[in-house]
Amino acid sequence: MRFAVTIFPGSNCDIDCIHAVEDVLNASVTPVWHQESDLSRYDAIILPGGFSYGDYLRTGVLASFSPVMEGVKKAAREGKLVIGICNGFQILTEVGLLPGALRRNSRLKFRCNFQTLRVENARTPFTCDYEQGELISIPIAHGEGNYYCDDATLAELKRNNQIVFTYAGENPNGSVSDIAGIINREGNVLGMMPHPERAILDWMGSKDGARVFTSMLQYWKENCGAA
Amino acid sequence: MFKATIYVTLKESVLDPQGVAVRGSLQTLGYEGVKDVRIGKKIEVILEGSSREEAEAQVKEFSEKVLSNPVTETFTYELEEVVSCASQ
Amino acid sequence: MFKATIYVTLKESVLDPQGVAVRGSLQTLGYEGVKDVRIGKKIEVILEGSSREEAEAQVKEFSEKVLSNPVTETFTYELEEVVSCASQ
Amino acid sequence: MQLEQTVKSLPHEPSPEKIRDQKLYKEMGLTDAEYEQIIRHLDGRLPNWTEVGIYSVMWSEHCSYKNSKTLLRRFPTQGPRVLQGPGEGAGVIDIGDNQAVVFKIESHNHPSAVEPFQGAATGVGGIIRDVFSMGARPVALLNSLRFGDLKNPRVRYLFEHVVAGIAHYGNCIGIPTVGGEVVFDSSYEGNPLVNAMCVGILSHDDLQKGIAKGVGNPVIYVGASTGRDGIHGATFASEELNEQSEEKRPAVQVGDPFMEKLLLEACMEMVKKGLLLGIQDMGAAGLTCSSAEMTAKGGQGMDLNLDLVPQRETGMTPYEIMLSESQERMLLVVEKGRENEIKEICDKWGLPSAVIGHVTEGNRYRIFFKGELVADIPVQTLVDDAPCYVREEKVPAYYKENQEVRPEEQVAQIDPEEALNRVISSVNIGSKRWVYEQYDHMVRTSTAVRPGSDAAVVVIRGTDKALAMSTDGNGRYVYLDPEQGGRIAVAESARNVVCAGAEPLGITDCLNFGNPEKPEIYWQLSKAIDGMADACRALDTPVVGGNVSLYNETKGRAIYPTPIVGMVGLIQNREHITTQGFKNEGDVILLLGETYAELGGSELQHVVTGNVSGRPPLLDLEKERALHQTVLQAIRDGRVHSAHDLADGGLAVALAECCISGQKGAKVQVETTLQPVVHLFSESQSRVLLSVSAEQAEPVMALARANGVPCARIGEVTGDLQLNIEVNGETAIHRSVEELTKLWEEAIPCAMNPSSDSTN
Ligand SMILES: Nc1ncnc2c1ncn2[C@@H]1O[C@H](COP(=O)(O)OP(=O)(O)O)[C@@H](O)[C@H]1O
Ligand SMILES: [Mg+2]
Repeated sequence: MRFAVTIFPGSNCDIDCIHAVEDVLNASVTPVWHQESDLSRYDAIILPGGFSYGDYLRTGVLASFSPVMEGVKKAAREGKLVIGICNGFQILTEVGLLPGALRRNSRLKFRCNFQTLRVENARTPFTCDYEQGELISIPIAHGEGNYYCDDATLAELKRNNQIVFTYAGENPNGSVSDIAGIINREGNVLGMMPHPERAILDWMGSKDGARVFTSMLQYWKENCGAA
Repeated sequence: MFKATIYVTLKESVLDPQGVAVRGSLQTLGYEGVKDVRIGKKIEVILEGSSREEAEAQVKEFSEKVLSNPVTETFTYELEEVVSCASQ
Repeated sequence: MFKATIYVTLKESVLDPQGVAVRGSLQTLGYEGVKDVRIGKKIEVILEGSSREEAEAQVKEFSEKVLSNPVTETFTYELEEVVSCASQ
Repeated sequence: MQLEQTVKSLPHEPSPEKIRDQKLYKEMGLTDAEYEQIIRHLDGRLPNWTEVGIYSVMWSEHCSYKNSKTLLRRFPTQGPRVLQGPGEGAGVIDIGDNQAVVFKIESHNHPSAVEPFQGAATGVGGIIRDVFSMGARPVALLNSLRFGDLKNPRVRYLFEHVVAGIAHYGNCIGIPTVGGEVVFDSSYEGNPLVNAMCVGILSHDDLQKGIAKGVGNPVIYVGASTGRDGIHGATFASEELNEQSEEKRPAVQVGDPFMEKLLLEACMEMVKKGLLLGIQDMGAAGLTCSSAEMTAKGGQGMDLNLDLVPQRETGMTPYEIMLSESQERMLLVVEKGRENEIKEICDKWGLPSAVIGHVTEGNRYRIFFKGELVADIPVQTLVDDAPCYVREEKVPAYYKENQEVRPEEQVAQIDPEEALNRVISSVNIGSKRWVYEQYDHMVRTSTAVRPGSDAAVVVIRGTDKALAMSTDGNGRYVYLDPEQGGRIAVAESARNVVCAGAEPLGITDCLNFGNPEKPEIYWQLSKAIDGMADACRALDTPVVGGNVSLYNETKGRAIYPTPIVGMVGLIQNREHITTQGFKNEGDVILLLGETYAELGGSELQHVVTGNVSGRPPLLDLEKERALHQTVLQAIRDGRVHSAHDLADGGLAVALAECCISGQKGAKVQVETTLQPVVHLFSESQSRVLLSVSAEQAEPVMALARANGVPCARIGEVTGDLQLNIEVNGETAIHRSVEELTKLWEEAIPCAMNPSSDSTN
């Protein structure tokens, strides 16, 4: 399975995502500069966290116009796996691959800590290695993770089981329905604020994030992988 | 040369935590008459354009596509012609 | 009831990294006519006050003390009387 | 004699004669004698406005260390592992495998006092540039902060915005902020301290220097364009704060961490490609300081053409361009012919870049503007020949008076449990989560020990190694006795990294003091340096870099003299990483070191009397060294489950912290001839708490005996979440860990939200 990690000016979790793919899956992973638009060689695309374009104007907005996003949109249409983590999630909403928007944390402060999440949908390509309803511990680190959508969209997310992760216990940012991560209707584009790549080895304090990556590999093997 | 001023504000239905925080601190500081605060952006763009129509079309387009997010925000703009402009 | 609109902008000599980044993006998106972008705030405050004078004095005061940072920003404001106001 | 162009004065600027007659140089912080000196350096020619500006910033305390240089020579700066001592952007210490650690601390006190958010943010940006200009990849940030009393709303504003500014910069650029310290004391009321430290990792072959050499080689400007921001920041940082400081506010710059991220990545690419001959950050005194220092170091001359400098404002004068402290800029010297390779990298990252001059033969530092020569200075007079002052020292009256004070009598009436409640809920001892939760401390996925333990630990990918790091400095101790306080600052930071399982490698220091022209202040500075230097020698931790921040005064009142020590230690094997929290029920608690009646400058004294007085704890460097050897050996032998040094708040607080961090209880019995409260809250130095499994207790005690370190078995870890301390057979403290945790965690949030708390 071949992974791509997109790099925008200001991305800073790109290297962490690359390491996570290497450490957890020992799979091939390629950094892709924001000016490339051909992603046809890859089976899965990771939009990493960070502060693309300094988070200026609105988080994710300036990156959403990069050439590489054309490639991401195409990959998404073709049913390839796309995951946006933190800033990557923000970019996916700005570009319209996921509904809603991420707004400033309700307490107006950046927040970094381990957070308990509930796996609300363990039947996605990104969560099939988790148990339905399982509680996991993964760090967050964001100032704008407050997920917002209107009531109609929320109802639809619920109806289609598109809410994948919620904050169990304290909601750190004021997001509607405690949403921490959502998936598109087709089920191949995931956005999440917590950082699974920061919880993959024992010394990191939790290994619960590793299964986001193993899930993707497993799904790919079962559905697309010839090898 | 034109100067466009774009005001991007949150939709009525969207809570503005920053506005709420500012209202709170104004009230604690003794400005008890303050009932509501909403915070938006004021974006000034200097642009060249051969005509007012062309400039206006551009401003409308990039305000909608880039400067505001339709999920949470709305915008208005003003456009004026400016004679000379010092900025490079 | 009054509605004050306060515009807070960066002083001329103060770097506006946000504006610079937005200008760059607009230019790459094909809006090559864009020469300069500066980003400020628009703050709407609904306040009660017995008179226009009193309201204006308050607005001036808290704009200076709270809403803007005199080190880097300047502000202007507009004040209008509003008849009724839906906000709580 | 070669054809000489004459130096021009620009029409709208004060003429050289006017500068002399009206003593305009004084406004820039130069004295009459210094001005006379400049004229001698220029062979009798009167300097023009630009030249006076250049001299004034180069000779400011911030750039020239004129008041501290002679004292700083007392520091040991050499060691077998030191690859680069003081004098470059940052110090460099070998850590084996062709790798080195690069680190430096710097103050941004004055800018943060007038504009806390941007002041703190740009402080972080500056220190990061210092580290990557050495060719190192920055891997961690720390910060050391001092504020006044949080009851004052202005102090709350400063604290809130300083923390937000640090968070803004570090989070955005993607370097984890892994540690630091915050202390509140009214002595910092009008003059907060904001010291930022950056740690990087380097391959030996990538080591860079700030040097300009090779006649004809181009000088290249990279990064943000120049504006009028921060003109005279270096001079500003070298003055006392007063009402006029508010008017100097344009001196505050706005940081752009996004730009710096691009600059960082571009420079890393240039380093990896081996393109650079010299590189230096444009920090304090901007283009002037970087280009002059590089030129002086290279022993050559330089011509700069200011018309080529990227500018974001129109109509800037040479004076303004030379003195601007716009952020996120680097100055490079490369081999002639490689300009395009640099430009390609800059273009890829979307960074402005321009060739603005070249290295010349001789020693002239020449500035051209619109075809005119506007400055022509023998470059070594800016750097090597800067003035240097040895000031008068005088023992302050308070120091003599303090001889008589008996702090243990001041606290004798307090019940130990009451004392613990008050100390644990003081903002100085209480949890700093409110602060570090705003910092991304995990980005780069290498943070093995997050904030909340003695030292932070960052692993080095691809090796078994890790780095432990800590910043420490106790201004109260230094105030009460600068020499002891200086020793303690070094010893405590070393102890912190030792407790994490690391061997201390070296330090960087930031000397935050008052006005050195006052003899009592100069005495504090001189004695503190003596103490620090002693400790560095005894603990084998050379000083590889640092920063001096003087004139930290408001309305004539100085802050507590506050040297901050940034220590880095090497953990050979990740397995040795140790944290402070108790781990297992049934583990034995060992106390290493001795306890005396030492409460001068202690947190308990401060909480009880609202002040500090007396003498601080004494530090015996031999004992300290033996303690470190013992703890480190025990950890490396795999015998230790937790280690925590005893610092502010003494034994009682250390035990409480071990319980809180590990969410365990402890049952402790101590025997002492001191009063219980004195014993439990004394801040005697050279003490560490270990918890070990029952089988390991005896071997560790034997190791301690062999090293001559007193070691007592004082109790055990329990699962019941109660902290129970008996002194001489009687219960002195019995508190639930849950309650203690709450008091400790709420301290800062409560203080920041005073409306919810009406007591005191
Ligand atoms: N300004 C800060 N930034 C980041 N972490 C901090 C800051 N202040 C304190 N911390 C963290 O909180 C913990 C406790 O700090 P402190 O009580 O000063 O420790 P110690 O006394 O052992 O030096 C440490 O892990 C420290 O790194
Ligand atoms: Mg400690």
